[in-house]
Amino acid sequence: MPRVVIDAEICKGCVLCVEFCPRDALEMSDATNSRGHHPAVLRDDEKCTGCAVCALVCPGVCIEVYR
Amino acid sequence: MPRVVIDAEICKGCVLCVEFCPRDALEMSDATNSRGHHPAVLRDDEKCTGCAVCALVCPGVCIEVYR
Amino acid sequence: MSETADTRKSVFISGNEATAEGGIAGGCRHFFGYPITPQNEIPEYMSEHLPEIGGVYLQAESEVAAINMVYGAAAAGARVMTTSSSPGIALMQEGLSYMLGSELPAVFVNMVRGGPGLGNIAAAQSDYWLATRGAGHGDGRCITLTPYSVQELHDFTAGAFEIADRYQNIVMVLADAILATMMEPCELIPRRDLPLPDRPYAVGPHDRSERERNIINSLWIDFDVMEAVNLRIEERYTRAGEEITDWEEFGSDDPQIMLCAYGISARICESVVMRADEAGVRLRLIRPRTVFPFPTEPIRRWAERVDATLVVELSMGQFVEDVRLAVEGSCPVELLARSGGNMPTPGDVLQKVREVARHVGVAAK
Amino acid sequence: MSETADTRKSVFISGNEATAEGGIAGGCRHFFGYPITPQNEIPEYMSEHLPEIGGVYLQAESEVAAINMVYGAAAAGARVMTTSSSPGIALMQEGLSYMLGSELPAVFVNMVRGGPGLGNIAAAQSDYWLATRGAGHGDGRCITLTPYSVQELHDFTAGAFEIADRYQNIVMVLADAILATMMEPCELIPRRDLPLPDRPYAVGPHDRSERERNIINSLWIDFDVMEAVNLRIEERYTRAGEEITDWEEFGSDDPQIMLCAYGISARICESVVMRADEAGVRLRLIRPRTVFPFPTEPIRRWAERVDATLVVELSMGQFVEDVRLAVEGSCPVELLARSGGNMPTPGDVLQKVREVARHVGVAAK
Amino acid sequence: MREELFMAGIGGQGVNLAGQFIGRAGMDAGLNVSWVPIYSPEVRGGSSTCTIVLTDRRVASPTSEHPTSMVLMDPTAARRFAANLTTGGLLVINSSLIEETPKVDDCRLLKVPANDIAAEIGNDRTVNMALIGAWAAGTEVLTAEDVARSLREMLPERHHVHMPDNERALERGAEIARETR
Amino acid sequence: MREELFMAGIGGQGVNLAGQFIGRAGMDAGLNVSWVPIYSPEVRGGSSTCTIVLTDRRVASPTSEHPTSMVLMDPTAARRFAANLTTGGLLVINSSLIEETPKVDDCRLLKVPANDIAAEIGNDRTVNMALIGAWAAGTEVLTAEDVARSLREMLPERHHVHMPDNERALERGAEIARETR
Amino acid sequence: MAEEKLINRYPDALTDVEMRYCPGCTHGTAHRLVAEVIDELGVRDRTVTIATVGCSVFAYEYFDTDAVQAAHGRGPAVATGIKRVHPDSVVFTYQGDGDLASIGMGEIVHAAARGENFTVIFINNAVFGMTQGQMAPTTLMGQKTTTSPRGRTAEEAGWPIRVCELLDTLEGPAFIAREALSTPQRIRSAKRSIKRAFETQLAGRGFSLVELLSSCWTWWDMEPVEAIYHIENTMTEHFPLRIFRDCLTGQSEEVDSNA
Amino acid sequence: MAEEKLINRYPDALTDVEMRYCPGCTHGTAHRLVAEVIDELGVRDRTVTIATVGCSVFAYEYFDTDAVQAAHGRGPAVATGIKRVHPDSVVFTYQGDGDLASIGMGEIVHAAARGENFTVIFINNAVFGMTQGQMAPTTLMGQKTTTSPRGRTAEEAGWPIRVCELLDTLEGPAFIAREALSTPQRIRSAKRSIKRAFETQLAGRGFSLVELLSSCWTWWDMEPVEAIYHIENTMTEHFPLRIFRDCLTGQSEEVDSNA
Ligand SMILES: Cc1ncc(C[n+]2csc(CCOP(=O)(O)OP(=O)(O)O)c2C)c(N)n1
Ligand SMILES: Cc1ncc(C[n+]2csc(CCOP(=O)(O)OP(=O)(O)O)c2C)c(N)n1
Ligand code: SF4
Ligand code: SF4
Ligand code: SF4
Ligand code: SF4
Repeated sequence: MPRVVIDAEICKGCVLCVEFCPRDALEMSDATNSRGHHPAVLRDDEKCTGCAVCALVCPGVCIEVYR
Repeated sequence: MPRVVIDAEICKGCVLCVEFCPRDALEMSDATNSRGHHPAVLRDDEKCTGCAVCALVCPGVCIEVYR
Repeated sequence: MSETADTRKSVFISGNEATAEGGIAGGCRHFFGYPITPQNEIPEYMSEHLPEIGGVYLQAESEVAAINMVYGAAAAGARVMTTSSSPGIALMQEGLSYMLGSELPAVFVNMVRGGPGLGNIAAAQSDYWLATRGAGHGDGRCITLTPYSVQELHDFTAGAFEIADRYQNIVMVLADAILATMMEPCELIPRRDLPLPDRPYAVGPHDRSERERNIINSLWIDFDVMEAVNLRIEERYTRAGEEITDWEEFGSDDPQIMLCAYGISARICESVVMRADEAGVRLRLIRPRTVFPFPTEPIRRWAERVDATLVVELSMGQFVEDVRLAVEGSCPVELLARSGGNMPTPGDVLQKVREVARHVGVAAK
Repeated sequence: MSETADTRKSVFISGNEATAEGGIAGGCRHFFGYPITPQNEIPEYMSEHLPEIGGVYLQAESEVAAINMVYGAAAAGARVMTTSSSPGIALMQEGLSYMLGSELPAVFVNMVRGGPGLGNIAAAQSDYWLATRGAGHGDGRCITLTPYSVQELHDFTAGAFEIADRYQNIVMVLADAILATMMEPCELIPRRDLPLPDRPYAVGPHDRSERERNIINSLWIDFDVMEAVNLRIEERYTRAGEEITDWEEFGSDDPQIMLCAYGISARICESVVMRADEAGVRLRLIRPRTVFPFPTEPIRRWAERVDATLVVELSMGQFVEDVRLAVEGSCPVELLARSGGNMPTPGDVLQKVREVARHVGVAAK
Repeated sequence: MREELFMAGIGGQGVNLAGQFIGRAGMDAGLNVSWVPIYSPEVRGGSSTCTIVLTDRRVASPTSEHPTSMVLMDPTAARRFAANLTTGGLLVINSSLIEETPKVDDCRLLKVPANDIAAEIGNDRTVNMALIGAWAAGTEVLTAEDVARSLREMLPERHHVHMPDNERALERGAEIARETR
Repeated sequence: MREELFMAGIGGQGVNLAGQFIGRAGMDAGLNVSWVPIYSPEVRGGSSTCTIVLTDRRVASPTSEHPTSMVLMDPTAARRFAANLTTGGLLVINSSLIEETPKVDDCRLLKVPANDIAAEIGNDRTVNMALIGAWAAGTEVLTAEDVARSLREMLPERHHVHMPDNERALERGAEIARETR
Repeated sequence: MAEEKLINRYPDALTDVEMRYCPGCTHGTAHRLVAEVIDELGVRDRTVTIATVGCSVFAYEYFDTDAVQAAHGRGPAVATGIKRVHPDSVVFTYQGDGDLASIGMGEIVHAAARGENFTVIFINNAVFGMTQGQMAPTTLMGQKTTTSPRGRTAEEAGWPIRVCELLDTLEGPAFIAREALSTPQRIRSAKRSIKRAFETQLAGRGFSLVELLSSCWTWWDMEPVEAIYHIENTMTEHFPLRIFRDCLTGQSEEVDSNA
Repeated sequence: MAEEKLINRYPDALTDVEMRYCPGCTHGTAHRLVAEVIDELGVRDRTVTIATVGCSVFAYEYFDTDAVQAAHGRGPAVATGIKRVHPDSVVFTYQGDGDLASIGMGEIVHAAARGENFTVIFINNAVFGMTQGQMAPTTLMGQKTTTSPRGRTAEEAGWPIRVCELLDTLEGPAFIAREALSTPQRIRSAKRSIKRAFETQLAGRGFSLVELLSSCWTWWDMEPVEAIYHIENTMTEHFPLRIFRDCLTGQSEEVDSNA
């Protein structure tokens, strides 16, 4: 099953991945990382197809996609 | 009758007026002016139509044409 | 955050904004500049305010263009200024030289940052030579004012236009990143419509029956004419030395050690003078408010009475040369130099005072 | 008109050509420059010769571009130079500062002309501060060599590359329009393929297993790091002061008046020393061949033995400050300053020598 | 009298603005004042610090080696700066974020749970207010009212809707200071 | 021994080149020499002057206040410069163009009809040669042959066809000098 | 279950230094794309990055290559110097619109005219980001910036410059393209052009430049996502996306956003 | 006999200082045309001439108007400063190709992009005349100059820049034309464009520029007349004559050489 790993410490919470995920599989977490940002997280394992669009648009270079 | 007055002291002898005179009415003088240039002179009064092409091409701004 | 009013009024304002408003109060209606930290608030302030009062703000494509626009505007008779920080001022050197050669007045502000190169955006005083010895090639120099507070930034900038006009020369206001960004109370000089001084040399539409054509130029093929320009400029500098040399003194009337510092360093030294008893040494601070012309005479006078002089500067030894030239061997001159954004604390200076005292045999705690 | 040969050989050659050939002899294989009178023969010579020996001549679009090309080439490890005259050098000030901040070696030549502004194309020495105090913003300075003959132009330019490498600093060869255009006999240093010194800092294709990546940079946000750069640079200057300070002395061993002059002025003063008996005053000329580092020590030494010092310069009083800083009050220092292309004749200087002698009570004819 | 207040936090916590309010309040109270920021190069994030001097003599040096009081708003600031406090100085920390109270001998410590207070008030922007309220009451150089007044003067009209929240936060901070005494 | 030769004329007369030949010849003769031009800003036309120093000591100043000899090639140069000649110096003038001989007391005057000589030889470019031939024979610092030799060295191969003309002009000038003595 | 595979390796050509851009700033995206291209072409150890002055000034910390930090606007001159010393190096400048199109106009035009064989990554975000959002030569008409507080007007400040079109009048450039860092498709297209540009350089064909329409939401006063749509919907109107010149294919074509 | 009339009055806008150009140098022709236009428009006393650095540096002595001598390449910045102070003045810069297209590229592009309301007379003679004939950005391929002694090659120095085409990509310019100072017809056409450019300025329409292909026979190593034919036959090949833009007519057209 495809898997998305978001580095929550590096993520700056810009929301771009959430916006552009074609399957609406991501969301912003309520938690704050040590820099004060709310990182993105995978909302729904099922939806993710591992298309890596999130990684493509992520300016933080903090998403790894496994398939 | 048309008349061309060339200021022989200012003329730098570049030959442009002679070259472009449509009636071949000008020529370069053998005399030297005080700067060491051979000035242009009217060769042939008869030929000049007062078209002022000589003045148009003269970079020295030293030709007056009367008509 | 500025407030404009008919009467002088204290506002709590940053050095950058006080400088911009000082320019306006001094009659500046034309500003050409290129952004650079730590003085961005000045062009921003000008872009906001100048158009409102019929002035012109234009963002130049570079500092090189900016100085040449200033040159054009000054040639056209305007009261004009630009502001920048170290690398930007370095880029203006050719243009400054043209303005000096053409004997045009204008006001420049340099909010010095750490260098060389891109350096950093912290406070430094390492453009001292660039200001006092610079102005590009040739013998021209910038009349250089060294404010040490937000109030002085405002006042000196406003006053600089008069000086520039009087000597038909560039006036450089030399400050630093801290003065630029700090906030302090400042009494603002009210804005008013200042009549432009007569500028018989300026170019622009005119009536030939009233004056001959004007030419602004710095090209003089004839050696004697060129030399005459230099002598005329030199003569103005001599006159400026007599008329506008400015400094402040603070501390003991019977000092053992003279402190010399300008700008932000002088504020540290003020603190030191206020704590002089901690070192048990009598101190007097001489703080130049102009560094070109330089207050040679008071420094020389005190140098003959003290046991030593300590210079504090945020550069590796630039200002100290002018002090040495003034002291001319009358007493030892030592230097406390920091750079790169680092500043000595008053404690550091006191420490150095003790050291100097030891070197010259003054009894210190 | 140059002749290249395996052995040193005297040729009759202009200062500009000798400078260009000096660069080549010093190992320069990359030249970036922008034409400006009175040194056009240098880029012309380079455009003719460098491609023939596998080097690169590139005419930059401006002096600003030229200095930044030099910066790039120096970052890439090349022996590189550029040459210009006053306004062009003024335009390079920001770039010079970057090079100093990045601690890159390169050689610059300034054939000084009259200023300020467009000025004229005659000989002047009014870029003394630009050379010794300039290099843009920040505390960096150019090591400055002052040749006084075509031979020295050649030799100093050739030698400048070694010095630049040794101190990882810019070396400026400071001359003037006369030295640039005059012809004299000159022994040319033979061209050879000089091995480049090791440049572990240089960027370019590499093998990561052999070295880490290299970064050329002058941006140091951290105050301490930035200050460390300045201290490192300062330390090199101190070392240069000990190692390469250079000057020549000429004249009486028991002088009454010391003459100080460099470059073309020093040649006039040589004539004066040769005619010293006309004035009936014993003269000694101290002629710095480096002005940064400055020969403070010999000047100071003689200052303590003479009755007065006379400085001759083709500027309004720049070089004289360094002399004053060296003399530090040990004897009166007077100045003969000409500018704008004008030069004092030996007769003028002799006249001034008499005047100085009178001021200080030396019996002169 | 010379108070040297040092404030530090991370971008977005309003460190500089709070410092400016204090500076302005000091000026209005007839003191000589200065406010000096030190920015870090990043546009956003990074640490943010400023120094305010309030004195009845010359301000002279506007920076401070050993501040007489400090307001520290995040753990990094607490770790980096607390030790610089002058002996016997006032240390105000944002205890909502700073879990590990910095060890500073011989100081007056005020722990202000500023984020919690702001949350209570329901206005994220008041974190800095609670802290400077505590500072004001702690030093007694200015009153919380002085600060509130300068706030009103300096804030653009459109932000005045936040004044009640700001005042409540200031007051809560001041209360904590008074309680701690 | 120190000879300071000043030469002046208008652009195109070959003033500078002639000066360089003398300089080079001096060098080859084992003297210390220098050649200094002063250009006027115009690309063409305008006056052209240079100073050559030939000496067995240091050259030192390469310019001259009162030259020991002068070669003046046109009326303007004659008017402007002749008076600077040192007392007893050698004055060589191009009498083809300079109608009014400059009044210089106590000098050795050589009138060389250089343009006429060049016209005789049939080579316009030899005007300068006749003059420096006269100068050489007049001063005896160098011989006309010295100058001819330096010419051969300095001129590019393709100009060597002119050498006979040049040598004739040099010799004619020298003759006039010898006759005048 | 098949073995799990990482499909987007963190580029070798990026260091692990965390980039200090604002959240959502497309400088980060641009860095990643360039680094991926360097990886794919296998040229990391002959690459020299020219960091210029702007928010990307620290590019020398982010790209794991040799690097030179150039003065504001002078990247192309510095690149020229390096490339003339090491023709076998792979050199790219990374320049903002302030850097390239304002102060650096002379240098970029001349490097392009000379056909210098290096690559320019040109980040057009229509403002000066680093110095707090002043007007740039690419600022759109009417756009508010900190130095055009009432919006850019032609009277005060003229019209925005289209750099690709300007350089396309020269004979020196071998590859010129304008792309946008907006939607996923655009980002893919941008990467293709970046690769093409580096390939042009590797083929020794001369100057190559890729303009990337980018976001600076911080100074545009927008949310990061909103800014992406601003690029897509507003910026592309004034700055049409296009491959202006490709010496390798001889083509000039509109960028196909759905490719 | 009818009364004799002088049909080509010496322009009022020229002083009687003799111009120090080489014999046959078309700088003189350009000066005369500009002066005639100033006369015809009756604007001499509000005109400010910006002399730049090149053989025409003494333009301030030749034009009988107010004048400012600008640093090399910076004429457009200086003109901007003046025009922003005196919008009612008539300002023109007179710039060579070294001045305008080499060191001054940044300033000309930006003045044009801003649509600054002044006129540029751009003398393109394909070399740096004043400094003794070095290569210019407009030097033709293969052309020998003192710094391209073996002829200009693309490898060493790239390709010549076409300034009009470059500026024609901007929105700021209101009038752009390239003319040639070669044959009498061309000179007449050049004058029409110069007049048009000044009229554009007088109408407040913004930036206007006339490029004049000119001779520098001295450094081309030709006779003056030969150089004129070189302009006509060779230069115009690389630099096509054209009115690129005329805001007053809305037209863009080839220059009709027989008009
Ligand atoms: C000579 C000089 N002038 C000005 C500056 C200040 N400065 C730094 S970055 C910058 C503009 C950056 O804008 P841009 O190139 O668009 O990059 P961005 O920050 O938007 O990515 C300026 C003007 C400088 N560092 N050096
Ligand atoms: C800053 C600076 N750099 C270089 C020069 C030298 N310089 C004077 S004129 C010129 C080029 C002139 O060429 P162009 O503009 O084409 O005019 P032309 O002489 O051909 O008419 C140069 C490089 C200078 N005066 N100032
Ligand atoms: S795009 Fe990247 S930085 Fe932005 S929220 Fe998603 S993971 Fe975080
Ligand atoms: S065109 Fe003019 S300068 Fe040339 S020869 Fe004819 S009159 Fe003389
Ligand atoms: S200021 Fe703009 S360009 Fe700079 S990092 Fe932030 S969003 Fe990016
Ligand atoms: S050098 Fe060329 S441009 Fe200059 S005046 Fe002579 S012909 Fe004209």
